[in-house]
Amino acid sequence: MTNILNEIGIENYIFLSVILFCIGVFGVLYRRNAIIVFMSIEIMLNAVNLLFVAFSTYHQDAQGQVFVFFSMAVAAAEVAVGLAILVSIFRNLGSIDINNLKNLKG
Amino acid sequence: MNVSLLLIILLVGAFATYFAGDKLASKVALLFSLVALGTSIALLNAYNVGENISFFKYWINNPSVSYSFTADGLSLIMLLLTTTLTPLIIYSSFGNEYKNAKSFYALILFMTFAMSGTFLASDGLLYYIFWELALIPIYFIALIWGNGDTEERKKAVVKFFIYTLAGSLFMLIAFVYLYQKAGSFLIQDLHKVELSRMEQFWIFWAFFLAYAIKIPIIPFHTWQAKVYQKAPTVGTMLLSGIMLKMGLYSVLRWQIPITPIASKTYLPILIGFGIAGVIYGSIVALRQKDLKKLLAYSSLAHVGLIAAGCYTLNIDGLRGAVLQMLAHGFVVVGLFFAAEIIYRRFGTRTIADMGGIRTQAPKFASLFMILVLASVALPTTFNFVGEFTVLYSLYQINVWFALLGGTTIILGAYYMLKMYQQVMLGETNSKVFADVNFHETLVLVIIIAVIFFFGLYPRPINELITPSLDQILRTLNRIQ
Amino acid sequence: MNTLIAIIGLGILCLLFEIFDARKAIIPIVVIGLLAILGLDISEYNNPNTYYNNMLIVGKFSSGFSGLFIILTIFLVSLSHKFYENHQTKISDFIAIKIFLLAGAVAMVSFGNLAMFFLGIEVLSIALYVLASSNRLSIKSNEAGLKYFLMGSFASGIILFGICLIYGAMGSFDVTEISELSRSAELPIWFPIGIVLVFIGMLFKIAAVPFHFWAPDVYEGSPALTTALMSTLAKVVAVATLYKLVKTMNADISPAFQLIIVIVSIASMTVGNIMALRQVNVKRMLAFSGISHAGFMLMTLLSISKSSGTLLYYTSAYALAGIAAFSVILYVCKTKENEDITNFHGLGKNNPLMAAILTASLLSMAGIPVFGGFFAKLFLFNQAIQAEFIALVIIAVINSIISVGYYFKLILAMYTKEPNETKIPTPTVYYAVAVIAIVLNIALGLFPSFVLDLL
Amino acid sequence: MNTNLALLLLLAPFLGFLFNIFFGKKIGKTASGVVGTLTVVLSFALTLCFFSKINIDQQPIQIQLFNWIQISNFRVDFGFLLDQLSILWLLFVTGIGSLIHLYSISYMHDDENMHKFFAYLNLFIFFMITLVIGSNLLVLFIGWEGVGLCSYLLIGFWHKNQEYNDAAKKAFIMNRIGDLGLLIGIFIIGSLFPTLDYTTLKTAIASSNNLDISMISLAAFALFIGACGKSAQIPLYTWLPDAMAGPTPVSALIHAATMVTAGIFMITRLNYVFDLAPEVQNIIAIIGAVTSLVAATIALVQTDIKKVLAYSTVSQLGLMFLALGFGAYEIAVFHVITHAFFKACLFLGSGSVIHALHGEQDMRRMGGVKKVMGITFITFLLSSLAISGIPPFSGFFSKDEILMTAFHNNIALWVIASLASLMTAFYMFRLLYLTFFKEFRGTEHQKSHLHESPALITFPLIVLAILATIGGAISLPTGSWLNGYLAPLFSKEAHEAHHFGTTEYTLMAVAVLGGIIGITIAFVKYIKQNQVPAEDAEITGFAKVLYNKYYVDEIYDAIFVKSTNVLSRFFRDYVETSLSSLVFGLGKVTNELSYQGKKLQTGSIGFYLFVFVLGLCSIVTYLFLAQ
Repeated sequence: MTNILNEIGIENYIFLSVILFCIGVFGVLYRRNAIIVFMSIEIMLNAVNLLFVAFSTYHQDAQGQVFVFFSMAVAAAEVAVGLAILVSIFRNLGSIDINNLKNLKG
Repeated sequence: MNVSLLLIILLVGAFATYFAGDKLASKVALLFSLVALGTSIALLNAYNVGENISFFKYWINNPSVSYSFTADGLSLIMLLLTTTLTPLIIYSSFGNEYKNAKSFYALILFMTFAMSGTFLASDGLLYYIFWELALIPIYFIALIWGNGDTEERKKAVVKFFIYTLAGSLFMLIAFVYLYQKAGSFLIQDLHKVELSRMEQFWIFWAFFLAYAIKIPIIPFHTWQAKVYQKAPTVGTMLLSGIMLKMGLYSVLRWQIPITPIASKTYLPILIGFGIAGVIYGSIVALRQKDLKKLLAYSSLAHVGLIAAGCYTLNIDGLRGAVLQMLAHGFVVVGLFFAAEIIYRRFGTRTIADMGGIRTQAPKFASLFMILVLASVALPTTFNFVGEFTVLYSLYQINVWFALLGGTTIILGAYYMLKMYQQVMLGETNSKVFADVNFHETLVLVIIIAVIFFFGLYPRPINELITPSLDQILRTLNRIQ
Repeated sequence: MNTLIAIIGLGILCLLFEIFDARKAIIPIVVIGLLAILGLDISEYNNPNTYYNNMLIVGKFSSGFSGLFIILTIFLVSLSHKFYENHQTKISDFIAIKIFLLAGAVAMVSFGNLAMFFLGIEVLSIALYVLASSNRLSIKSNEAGLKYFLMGSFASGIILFGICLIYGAMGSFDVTEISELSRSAELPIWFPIGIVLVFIGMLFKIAAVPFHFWAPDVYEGSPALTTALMSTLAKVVAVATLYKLVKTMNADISPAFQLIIVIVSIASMTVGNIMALRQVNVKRMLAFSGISHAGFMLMTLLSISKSSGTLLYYTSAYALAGIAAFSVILYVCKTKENEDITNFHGLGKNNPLMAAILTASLLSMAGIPVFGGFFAKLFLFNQAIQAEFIALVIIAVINSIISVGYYFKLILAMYTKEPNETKIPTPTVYYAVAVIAIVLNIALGLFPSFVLDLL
Repeated sequence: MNTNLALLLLLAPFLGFLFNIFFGKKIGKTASGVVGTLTVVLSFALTLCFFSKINIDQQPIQIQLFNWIQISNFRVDFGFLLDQLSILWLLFVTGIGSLIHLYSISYMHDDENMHKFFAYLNLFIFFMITLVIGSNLLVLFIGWEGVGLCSYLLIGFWHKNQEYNDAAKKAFIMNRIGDLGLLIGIFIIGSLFPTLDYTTLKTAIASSNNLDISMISLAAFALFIGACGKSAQIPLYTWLPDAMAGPTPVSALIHAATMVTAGIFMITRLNYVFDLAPEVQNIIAIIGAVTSLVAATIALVQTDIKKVLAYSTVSQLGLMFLALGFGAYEIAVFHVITHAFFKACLFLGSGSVIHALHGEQDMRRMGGVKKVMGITFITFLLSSLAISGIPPFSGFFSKDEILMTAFHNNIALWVIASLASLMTAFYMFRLLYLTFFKEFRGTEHQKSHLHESPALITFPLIVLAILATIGGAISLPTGSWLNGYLAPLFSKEAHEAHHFGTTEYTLMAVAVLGGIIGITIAFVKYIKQNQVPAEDAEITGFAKVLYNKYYVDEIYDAIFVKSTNVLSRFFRDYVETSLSSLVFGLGKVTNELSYQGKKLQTGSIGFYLFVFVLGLCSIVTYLFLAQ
């Protein structure tokens, strides 16, 4: 495949994923529901994955795509743990609004 | 035989005391301190016959630090002061009951160990380490066995610790900086290193902060009175008798020779500080309600004069300062012990609650009187020798310094006699005051004997210290 | 390499023990195993090597730090026996997690490839999330877990993004290649950004200001043992990794970058110390003190070429003191519901030895002579002055004066207050760990060269 | 040989002191008194040996014991110098000393601490001897401070009474002010010609040709201040009258005969220094004259018998300083000796009266005791005549010499001095009349117990009275033994100058006339018109001012003592506290910061992440701007 990057240009991929990443960041910053915050983090990670793939084609080099698998696996593990924590919180508090989690401060 | 032996003895002594248990602790401590005294006399002897008693061993290669202890006349005399006072101080505490005595006496010995190390170390970092180590035991002694309301005591002691630590940390920076310049912490290399005026000034003030707080020179003295008051008398004796000499010793050993230009430039200011201390301390002492606080301020005044002597940078000043250090060490210990004796009987340190003791305890009255006279530097007492020499050196700088510094003999007489009058004289006190017992008499008599002997015959000390002081002055004047 | 494999093997072994229902044996076996692994690590110290085309670079640096990690883990594992008394069923899991965490740590300091680095971080972090919230029924622990998890994964996202940009600029994950390239060619703008992002992510892991907010809350909320682990092992690992990262990928640090390091380190010291002054919860106080220490450790980055020995020395002194302190805290607060200073009242009377040990470790953290902490600070200052950062050193000194304030608050509480209940029996293991740790710390002080010249 | 004798001479009183301190209580009052006395007598005997020796061969005896203090450019030895001057001084110090010891045995017999009293007296003699025979200024300084200490101990001997203690303290501190001056003088001399030794100093001055006169004058002045302190001259005289709080023998020995003359001794010792500083000598002369007048005026109206004597002492010392000011050292010495005789006698006499009246000291409560106390009265009369300068009593010769010198140098000062001596005659006889003549004005109880004092008291009186009468013989205007004896000490030729012409005789006549006038006025006032001084309340006008000693004490108190105490209180309450709060302040500030900082730690994840991102962005942007 004569790569499409030549037409579109790597920069646009970068911009796209940066935008996605920022969306994720803002999601984390502004949403109060823990699940949605998770999802926002996922968006961040996936934005990065996208960029990885882009770069790997840009460099004609497979490492990037391999790395994506690593990161996806890791993300999955993280989410698993995170959800576990969330469940136990829900058991204790009956809600998953992170605004309720302000007992530790000062 | 070399000086490290003494340190080892003291350290071992500290542990032995701790494991001896509360019953035996005091005796063991006394034993070890006496052994230490013997050792230091033996060391003096070895030094006089020209044996090499210094000790050197590499420790850390980078930055290069070494266990380097050298003893010249100056260190030895300070060492003797320390090891002579320690047994006296320990023995003087026999009258009191301390809870958890084993730690108490162990700490005392440990502090002696640290202070001796400070006097002996000839490697900058080693010296600094001992300097800091000496702080910890006195902190705990004052904190745990001190007297008065706990909260107040805590405040005073913590302030003391942080304040002194703050000072000495700047000294540490100075040392590290010097290390960069000299590539070694050894004092002889530090003496060689050539510093620009600017560097000298910075280093000088860094040192000065540490020493001015420790000595203390006004206006850095605010920790002193309260700590002296709150600490147990043993702690106060250690502080005033030995520890503040560490600062003065360090001025002679480290500060002046390393930063000659700076010390020469600031000479008048520093002497001014010292003399201001003399006058200020004496005047404040006039109106103290607490006996120990009064003595604290008197000692502030005296060390002010000593500091002034150190900074005159002439042989008389240095010699007088050292003599005065020793004299003050003994006298102040004696005076604080007298205060303690009264406390044991009356359970108070408030001057107003005393008076009329002389009729009940003539022996004590006489001993106390002699101490008072010594501290106002009556001729034939050791203090006179020191004070005369220092004042003479001040006169060589400027007659006004001598005049202002000389006010100490007027003001000193004023507050000391006033104190004696209020504490001892007057109508017989309603409370019973048993005269001094054997232990107490022995301690005081020993101190008084020392004071008079060297007051009449200071020559051996002169001969011991003069060469090393000359050496210091030579290093000082290496750059003209 | 073998170290890493062995560790993982040990971890799996732990899980197997669960199956064969031999929980009693776990801890001794693990400790012995770790000791063996320590020996293995030492053997690796002298024959540096690289594995799996530069995935792992085993050398003095990595094996030196791995040794420290292993020692710390030994302590922590031996403490866990008593700690998890009341839920024995979980014990093998907890131990196993710790072992895997150690594996992650070792991977982090011996990475030769950003992939390895990333995996290492994640293994470590995920293990920590689990441990932080391991006390399921306590809402505090849950909150700590969630906070740590959210912010941690956020930081991982940042790191990942950074790695990605670096990759984009260099077309490779291999650190050696990257550093060569970074010197030679003129670089696309996103390479420095990538570096900075990774750097910031690591700053979060070592809890440096302004990325430190999680630390106090998480430390306070997590079970005490986990806090011990975080404040000793985790912090040390993160610092070491950051150091290696900067050293390998960014050897010639630009002045601007230096300035950032200086500012962050000053900010961390100052904020950490000042905030610690008014804390009543000991774990929280130590969290802040940890922040300030992170600031100190950052100073090593300023003379990066020759300060690895200093860093190892500082970290080991700090971590050993921390272990000693925490073993006392664990003992004192075993029966209490919180770790407030009031629980320490009169410890000096109840249990002089423990009080003395805690005092010693605090003095070491405050940097009082003969304890390791003093020499650590000394060497740090020495190098900083060598690199002519005198102002920074002066601020550092002022900070260590402030730090004395809160360290001594605890000491005062132990010695001047009256005990508020009768003394509780001490499990010997706490004694053992505390004593050994503090003795090591003092030994460190007496023979600094031993550790200092390792790297 | 000489060394051992000299040491024995010096140490005998010291041993007496030690013995009395340690065993005095055990061996009982009389015994301790005897021991104390014997030691002094021993010293006196030894002094006599030395005196005879030095009369034969004019050789002064130098004794070096050991090196004491080491100073960079000179060293101070512990040494003694027994020359004409010191031996002369020793003679009357130990002589009168032993008499007064003897007297005290009986006088102090009712005091439970008698052994202490003798210990202190011995110690005083010891220090006085040190002061006198020291071979250099620093050994002199030992004695100088030592006698000060003893006077402190003895003034405050009845230490239960805080007023006495105050008096003692005052004496010590005022002396210390002088001592500082002396010390400064020592410094200057020590640094100018690096030595403090009298003989070497003398040669050094004689030999060196370029002397820094200004510095020497400064030194002389400083030394003079020292002398002022010890010898109670303006402005440092106020301690002496208060010193009368001590037992009467003490007043006789220390505050009349011996210690207060130390200043004159020192100046005479260093005459070669003072000769170089004429302007300082003028100051000395003026101060001396003024002191003598002021003290005399105060003495006019005092009613406490010992106070009168105290002020007369101050006034007489003033006359001596007047002589010193004119460089007539031997005349000053002469007056010192005669004064020692009659003043000691007067004090002891008053003591014997007080003793008889059980401690009554107010002349208004006395009178008419001459009937019962014959011996006391006779001796008292003789000494009074002596002090009033009536020929042929000793006082006449010495005082007349002084007046003559004054006349030859400075008429104004001569007038002042003559006035002073006229007043002296008046108040002495006022004292005499009020005490011994007319009817007894005290209580009946006292009257019933009136008695002549025992022999132990009267014997010294008699001896001293005789000396006071004939003492003038040692330096008659026609051919003075004293001047010849002292000649070796003085560089320039002694004042034999004024050969006797009409002026001299008129002067003598005037002086005698003045004395007689004074006596007559007193006679008219207190015998003829039978007046008795008014009670304190009724005293008015200038008399009140005089009675209150020109309010000098009050003024000093206001200026120096009060201000120091105010300053001290200010320092203690404000400076100290503010300084320490300054240090604490730093801690407080950081604490406050921490308190505020805690608010930042809100616990909200959102906020944390927000700061995180903020930091991230700022760092990135900064790096961009930097590049």
